[in-house]
Amino acid sequence: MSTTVMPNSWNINTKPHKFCPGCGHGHVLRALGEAIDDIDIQDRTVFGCDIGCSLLAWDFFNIDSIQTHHGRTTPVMVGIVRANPSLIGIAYMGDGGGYAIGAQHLVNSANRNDKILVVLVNNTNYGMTGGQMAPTTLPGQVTETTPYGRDALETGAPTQGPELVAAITGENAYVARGTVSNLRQLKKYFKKALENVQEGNGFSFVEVLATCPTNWRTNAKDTWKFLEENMASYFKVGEYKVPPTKREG
Amino acid sequence: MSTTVMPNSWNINTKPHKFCPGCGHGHVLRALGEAIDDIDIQDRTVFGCDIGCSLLAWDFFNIDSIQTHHGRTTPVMVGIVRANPSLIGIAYMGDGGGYAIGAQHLVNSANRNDKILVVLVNNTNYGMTGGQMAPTTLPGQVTETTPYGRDALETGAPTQGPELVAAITGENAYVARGTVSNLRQLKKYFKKALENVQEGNGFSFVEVLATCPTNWRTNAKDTWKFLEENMASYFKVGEYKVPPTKREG
Amino acid sequence: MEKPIQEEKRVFMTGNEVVAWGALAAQADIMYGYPITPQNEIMHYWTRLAPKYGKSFLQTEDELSAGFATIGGVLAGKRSFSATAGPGNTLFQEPISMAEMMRIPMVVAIQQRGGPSTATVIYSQQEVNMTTYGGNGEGLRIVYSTATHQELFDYTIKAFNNAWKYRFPAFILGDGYQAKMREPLIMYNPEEKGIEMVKPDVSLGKEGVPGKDRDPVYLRNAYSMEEELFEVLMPMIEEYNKVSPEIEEHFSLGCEDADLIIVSHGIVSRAAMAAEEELRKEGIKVGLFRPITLRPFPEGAIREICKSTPNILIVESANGQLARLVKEALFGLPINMQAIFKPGVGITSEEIIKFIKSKKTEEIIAK
Amino acid sequence: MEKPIQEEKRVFMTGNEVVAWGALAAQADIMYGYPITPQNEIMHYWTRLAPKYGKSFLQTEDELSAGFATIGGVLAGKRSFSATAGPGNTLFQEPISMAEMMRIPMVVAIQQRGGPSTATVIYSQQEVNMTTYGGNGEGLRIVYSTATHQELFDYTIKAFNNAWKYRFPAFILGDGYQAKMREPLIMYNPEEKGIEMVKPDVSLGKEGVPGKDRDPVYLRNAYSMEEELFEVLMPMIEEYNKVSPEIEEHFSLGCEDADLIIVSHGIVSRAAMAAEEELRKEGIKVGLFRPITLRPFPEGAIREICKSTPNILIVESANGQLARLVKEALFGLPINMQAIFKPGVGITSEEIIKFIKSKKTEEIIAK
Amino acid sequence: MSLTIDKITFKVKKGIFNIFPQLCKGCGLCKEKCPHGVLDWSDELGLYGTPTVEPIYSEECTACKMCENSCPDCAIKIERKKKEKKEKDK
Amino acid sequence: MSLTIDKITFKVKKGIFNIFPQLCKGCGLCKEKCPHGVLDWSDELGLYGTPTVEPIYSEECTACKMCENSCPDCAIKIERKKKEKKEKDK
Amino acid sequence: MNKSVKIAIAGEGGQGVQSIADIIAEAGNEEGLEALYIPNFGIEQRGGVSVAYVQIAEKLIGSPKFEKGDVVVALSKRAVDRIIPYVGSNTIFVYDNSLIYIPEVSDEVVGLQSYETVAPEAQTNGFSLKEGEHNHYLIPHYADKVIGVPATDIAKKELHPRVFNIVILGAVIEAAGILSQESVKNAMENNLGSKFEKNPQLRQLNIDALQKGIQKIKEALVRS
Amino acid sequence: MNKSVKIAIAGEGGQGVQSIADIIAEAGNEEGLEALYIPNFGIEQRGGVSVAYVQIAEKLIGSPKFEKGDVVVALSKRAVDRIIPYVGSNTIFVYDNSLIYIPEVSDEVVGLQSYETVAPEAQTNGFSLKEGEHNHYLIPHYADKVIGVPATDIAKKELHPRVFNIVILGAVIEAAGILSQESVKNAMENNLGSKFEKNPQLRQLNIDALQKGIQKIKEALVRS
Ligand SMILES: Cc1ncc(C[n+]2csc(CCOP(=O)(O)OP(=O)(O)O)c2C)c(N)n1
Ligand SMILES: Cc1ncc(C[n+]2csc(CCOP(=O)(O)OP(=O)(O)O)c2C)c(N)n1
Ligand code: SF4
Ligand code: SF4
Ligand code: SF4
Ligand code: SF4
Ligand code: SF4
Ligand code: SF4
Ligand SMILES: [Mg+2]
Ligand SMILES: [Mg+2]
Repeated sequence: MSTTVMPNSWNINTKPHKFCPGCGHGHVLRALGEAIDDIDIQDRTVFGCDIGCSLLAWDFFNIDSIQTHHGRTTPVMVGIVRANPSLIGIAYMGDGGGYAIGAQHLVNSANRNDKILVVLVNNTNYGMTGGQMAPTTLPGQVTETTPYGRDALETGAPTQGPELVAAITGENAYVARGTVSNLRQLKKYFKKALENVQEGNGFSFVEVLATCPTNWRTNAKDTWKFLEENMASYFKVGEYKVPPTKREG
Repeated sequence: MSTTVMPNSWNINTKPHKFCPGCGHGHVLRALGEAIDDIDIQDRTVFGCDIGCSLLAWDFFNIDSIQTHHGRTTPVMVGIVRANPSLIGIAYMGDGGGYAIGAQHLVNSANRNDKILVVLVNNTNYGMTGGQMAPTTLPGQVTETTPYGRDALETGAPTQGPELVAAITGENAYVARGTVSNLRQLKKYFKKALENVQEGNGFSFVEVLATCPTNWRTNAKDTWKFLEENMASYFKVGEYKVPPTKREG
Repeated sequence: MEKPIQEEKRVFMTGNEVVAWGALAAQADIMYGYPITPQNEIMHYWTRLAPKYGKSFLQTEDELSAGFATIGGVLAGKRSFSATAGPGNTLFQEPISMAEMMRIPMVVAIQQRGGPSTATVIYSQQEVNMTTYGGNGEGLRIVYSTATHQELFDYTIKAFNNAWKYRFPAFILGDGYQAKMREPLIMYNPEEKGIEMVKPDVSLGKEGVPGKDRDPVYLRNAYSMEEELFEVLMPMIEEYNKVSPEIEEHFSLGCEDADLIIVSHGIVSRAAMAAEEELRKEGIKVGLFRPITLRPFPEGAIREICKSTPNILIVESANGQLARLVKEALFGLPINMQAIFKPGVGITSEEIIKFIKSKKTEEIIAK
Repeated sequence: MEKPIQEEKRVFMTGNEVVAWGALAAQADIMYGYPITPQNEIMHYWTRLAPKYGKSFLQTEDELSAGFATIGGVLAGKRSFSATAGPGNTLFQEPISMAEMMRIPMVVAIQQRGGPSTATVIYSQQEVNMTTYGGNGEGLRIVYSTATHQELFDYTIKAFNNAWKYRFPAFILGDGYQAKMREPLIMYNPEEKGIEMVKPDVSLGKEGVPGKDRDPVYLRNAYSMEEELFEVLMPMIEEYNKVSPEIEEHFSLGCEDADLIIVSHGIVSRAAMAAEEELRKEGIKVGLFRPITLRPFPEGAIREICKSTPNILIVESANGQLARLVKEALFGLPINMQAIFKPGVGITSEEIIKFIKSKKTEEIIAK
Repeated sequence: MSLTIDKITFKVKKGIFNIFPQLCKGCGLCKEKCPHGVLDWSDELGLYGTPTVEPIYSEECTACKMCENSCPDCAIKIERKKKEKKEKDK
Repeated sequence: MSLTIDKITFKVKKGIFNIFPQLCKGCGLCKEKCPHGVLDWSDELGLYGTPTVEPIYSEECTACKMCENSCPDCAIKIERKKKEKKEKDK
Repeated sequence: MNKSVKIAIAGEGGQGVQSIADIIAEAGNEEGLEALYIPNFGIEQRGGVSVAYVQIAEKLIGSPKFEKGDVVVALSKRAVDRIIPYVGSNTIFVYDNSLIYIPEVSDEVVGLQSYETVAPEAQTNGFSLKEGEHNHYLIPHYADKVIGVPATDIAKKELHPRVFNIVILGAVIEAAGILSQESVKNAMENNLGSKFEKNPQLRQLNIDALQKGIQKIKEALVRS
Repeated sequence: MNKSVKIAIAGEGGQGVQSIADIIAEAGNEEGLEALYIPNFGIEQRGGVSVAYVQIAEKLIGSPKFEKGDVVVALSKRAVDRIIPYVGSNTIFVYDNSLIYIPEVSDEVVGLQSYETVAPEAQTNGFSLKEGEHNHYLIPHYADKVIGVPATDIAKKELHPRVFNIVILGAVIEAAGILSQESVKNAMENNLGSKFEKNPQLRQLNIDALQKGIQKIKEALVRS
């Protein structure tokens, strides 16, 4: 058998996965899978994915998984870990699921300091439904519902998720923004976030800047460019809240 | 006719109002009414109240008013002003309506910079339903659903609303927290907020710390004490975001 | 500003595009929406067309917001609409229940997809229960189930007009097939066809200073006593019942001498119609009854027809949601009912023909 | 830890308190809830009792969250429940539609209040449509409509057991009157009464390393093709239909020789029962049929009874929501139906008696 | 608009203290807020049959309006003496 | 678990470049990310019948794994030469 | 004949209406009878007319609310307006003829009644009506018996204002005539026991109040 | 007899399947006939088999999907598996016998087809099956006629790979036999006109491709 670089926690029987060519979800799930491998929590973890392209990960991991409703993955995972606190719940969702339809869950779960990890894939659009505006769509960006470019005066500026979450969580929360263009860093964020949950310490939230060449209508070059220039200039990568136990140095 | 100190914009025919004795909603609506009087926008204003004790204000003002659903006043007012931008929409709600069930609306409306004023009455509980925990309930506070006192480890710390809103709104937003124990200041906040909407400038949000003697089970003395000591030590009064045009000095 | 549609013309487009044009033709002012397949393209077309004709659009954060914002638009006196499907329609029941109570003429296009839950993004007729009677109310709504793109256009216009005329929320109930397929239709400017457009009126933000020039408007949906509520509800229910006969619509074919009547709605009725024609050719006397309004249901019409032909075959892409409406309408009559229930999948005329032919005459026709 | 209920005892309490105790008796593990009148005190009592018996509680941010978190609790293998009413029930339809699709045995107590919209916080029977058939699905649910505090207790226990046994979401359908009134009942430990408690099983987070010791569990509610969905749905529907006769329950009184049968459910059936007794005293032969399960509806039983007595009087605090279920069940039979519909308000035995006496015999009894 | 709202008027040191019993719900917030302990319960009954307030130590009243501002029902109205207002308010 | 995934192996300057055509969706992200322009389209077809990549300027490859890390499908695997790894990596 | 009684009691929030009803129902339950008590509750928390319905019977009770009561009680002017629909020609109508009692804001005697109700209209009407109209109320003279019990006065003068509602309780018990004093006292003990323990004097005060109420009705029923 | 035809076309995402179907339907409409085109669409965006259904008739068309097609086309191996259920004994089955065509990732010719579909299972099966099984496909020989058109080869060698799908279009038109070349060309113009304007050469290329396709079927139908 030829071995690939797939993390152990990936289910090889369901690969190649169902995401589009060049889709950032693949990157995110790889970093997440490696983090799970590293801290060896495959047997304690429960993975929930949202409706949105994230649903394509419903059979992704060698981990008990559930695909929920659009925006509702957070409450499902909260329900699970409240009923069985020994489990580590990961809620995996898009920017639409997390910042639009599920914003009340994100805000209140963060506020309650629920012991789960929320991973939010920011691809500046509604991927699964064919590329409409998301709360994170950049000013001027053309989407199916902003055919003349997003007019920030009419529809606002892109939602700053980690900033928002960090503003309301307690000191035991872990909040970061990573990018698929730096997988090592992203993995490090995931590890810290998962450990924070594992230790029963606090709510953990990682937003990831990710590619969606299908709806961006970009070739490989422009895909990286949009991610690393356009998106990165709005969304600052880094750690927004690090619990005392996880601070370095 | 004997004249009272009621603002002109109050409808005297529906007074005395329907709030409990000592209820902070009365104070808030007084400051709001005075601000409306001062900038003379009674004919352009539309008032929406939530379900929660705020609904008792459905016939409060000499202003076209609608009582909506729990948590849904923001989208109703957004719908109105999007359809008729010459109107000034005020969405009046409780902490449950704004921070719990309607949090997605608050976050996204703030983010979109909708030209409305959201007034949120923080009384640290669900008043209308008989005093359950709200997102703003203080640690240790006894409510109907935290009969042994709110355990912040289990249910989180009180939501910091203006802080949250300020973290995501653009620079044209106005965000403040007032208190019914300083009505002059509160009125000033309301005026700035309403002017900010009137000028088509931006989203305006004012949280108000308010009394609920009925569910706090407090006499007059303890009512003030809870507001001015317990609440004030958690919730800092002040302006959180002032648009450039409204900055003083 | 140019009128969206100047003169009658034959076009060839998808159903979602038709709804967007239908709304333009109906002089809709503003759409509030949240993406969901298979209705997305209604928004996509609307966002492309809207700026050209001075119309507005707002993408909200969810369907609750879309529904309540649509209500807001109506209150401001504008023809306001939205579009949704499946789980989005489930969420819409909250704002719709408020519209029902407060007599708010919101218009919503629904493109049914598979259910329950997320199911499929494709097609079904499983949103009939919910669209007719969803929420904590009594189903005081107008629901048009369309079968062709022509009807999608016609009834989009009618939905606006009857919503504002009768002040009940109105729905265009399509499905994923209708949403995504292309077929020809004639578009027109309704006013040139002699269709009088019912004018919207302003509820909140009327002229004058309230309390000075006029009384303030106070709208509410909460009542303190049971009796108060009852006094608000009963006249509404009575009015609904009174105007129902004016609103009810149906289509029937070959029922006069039929031995068996196929009852189906929406796009499935096209397969039923094809089957009817095919079977007639073979000398099998089959009729078709198709309710166009699912709410109010054309009870009088179907009872009349089924009195002479008490054998019916219900065909629907759901597990008996149409059947429940039909049973209710035909209550008390001695009817022999057969059914093809295929929740979430399409139905072809071949299937219907096969079904009918497979049955013994006595099974189907128990006169 | 102490058992909540040691031995049978007579108590006198409000319905909301009864539900909390019933859940304890049923060995419920965790409640997720959002406040709404008139169910609040279920949460109030549960939060007071829970810590004493090692049970958990989470107050969520809304009913969507309460519903989905309840699903989460079930997936973790715990008996999980919630309680709601009115607009909260409307929102619950979203998670319930997922539970329906994924066979998740969530339990929800519903204390009906006035509708549509916010209406009143008091009382009604207007949540029947929604609780039986809400959401974008086919109504694969178990709905118990209780009439007494004893039943609130009994059927809370049964709801948990049958939810987990059959894996359909189950509802205790009460109302604001039942919620807030006090009356006596006997509480007991079901296991001492010989009621076997169905054990919950873990769906997610089972023993062992997935992919190594066992296959991972993958649960989903979205399908890519219509045919896939159909293949998932049909066996579910068939199973529901198959087990329905086991689940159906009803109560009837004096139907054998009745000229007229009053059909009502929930608390209204108490007034109906009193009316029945009163009228019998006067020699008027009236019977009572009361469905206890509204879903599945006791169709066989009511058809049997109405074959000999084809005159029925539906009485409900809604505008025909029970009537629709009854009409469906009695479809095809030549029945003469009268109705007292009082949406959102209580109905007394006096009213029923008055109604019956006010009618000419021919109107009511058209044998 | 042309409602008559009864008021009871008290002369106090620095002005006039008016109370509108039909508006007073007897919450006591004003009484607690008065910096000079001027107010106490009155025999006059308010809206709910509860006592209203009156300035029993009226000579202590500085017409500071704290009570007026702390009434959620606009049941109090303080009129400052015009003349004194022109004087230094100390 | 015991699936066979075909791989195509290329010797490159600092190691081995493996590509798994059944995993490659031809997105080109790797190709764009390679700091040394090592990769180009190959005649070998991937999962969707699209071309996969191969290291055409294999002598430029530093085995830096940028390509591996930028593949969302784990279709590339770089093996660094053991010996060279011990040497200074400059 | 079956023993059974229907009682409706209305008063201002804070007058202890729900408490009386609760005690009556519990006493019925104590005696092994079917007993059903339901409060009226609405949107508001405070400030409204509070109504309680109690039924006691030998068999399962029908609907929790009823059309006409056997005993109907009104404790304030507004309460009379509200409760009149429940008075029929067989009703014993009891009212406090020392109206209006002044309730305390914080009603410690019976705890907070968190589901009091009021129609917003009812509450505001008084004020927006013209002077005079406000104070009218009609005693329903078509009732079987109309009995005024000066409960407020009795309580104030002879006992303690707080036990005003227990005087009424006594009156209702006597008018209803199907409960033994013993079970009522037991129910009172259940209901107010913890308060009695804190303040033992209160127990006797309450028992006395009960007797006064019973006595008043006895006198009235004999007179009539 | 009524003129009417039912066509089903399946191929890989990016092969321009939807575009062909769309043009056929539009041509039908051009001729004043009833025409109905519906794509298959599902959860996913990319990577699946794309299916299109077209019907043309004189009267209102029944259901948008049908059981058996008059003309059924498959353009890839996976597409054959997917489309087989639509092949009946009266079907003309057309397939690309220069299979497999290599689609470009970014299909500029016909624009992005944002509602392509695939069953996740269908997509992953190939991979998780054992070696060999993956490549099997069955040509439905029970069809009325089975015609291989080497569209890919023709396009590649004689024209341009991009117009591969127009060769297929020509084949379908001819197999269906109810549309005039004229209306098909008009429909092509509507559909691709903006591209033709940018690159006028493309117009002739497409017309040639159409002819080639028509020709191939003509030959085959004569032969058989
Ligand atoms: C209640 C509800 N509303 C709408 C939808 C339709 N829907 C499916 S996915 C999606 C958006 C997905 O966008 P995002 O969450 O950003 O995820 P992405 O696909 O971009 O990864 C929407 C609106 C739905 N399934 N359910
Ligand atoms: C959808 C829905 N859920 C729940 C309720 C019940 N409810 C009414 S008011 C309220 C809470 C009110 O609290 P808050 O918003 O803080 O306002 P307050 O009464 O404290 O001023 C709730 C939960 C409702 N009416 N609708
Ligand atoms: S649409 Fe975008 S986010 Fe969704 S799978 Fe394709 S590339 Fe990824
Ligand atoms: S319950 Fe509290 S918030 Fe509500 S009216 Fe009374 S005092 Fe005010
Ligand atoms: S005006 Fe000031 S000093 Fe006078 S009574 Fe009021 S609060 Fe007290
Ligand atoms: S604050 Fe107002 S309502 Fe309260 S006691 Fe004082 S005057 Fe009366
Ligand atoms: S390992 Fe580095 S240098 Fe070699 S091909 Fe990959 S990216 Fe290029
Ligand atoms: S990044 Fe991966 S999938 Fe994309 S072309 Fe390179 S090897 Fe293939
Ligand atoms: Mg997204
Ligand atoms: Mg509150």
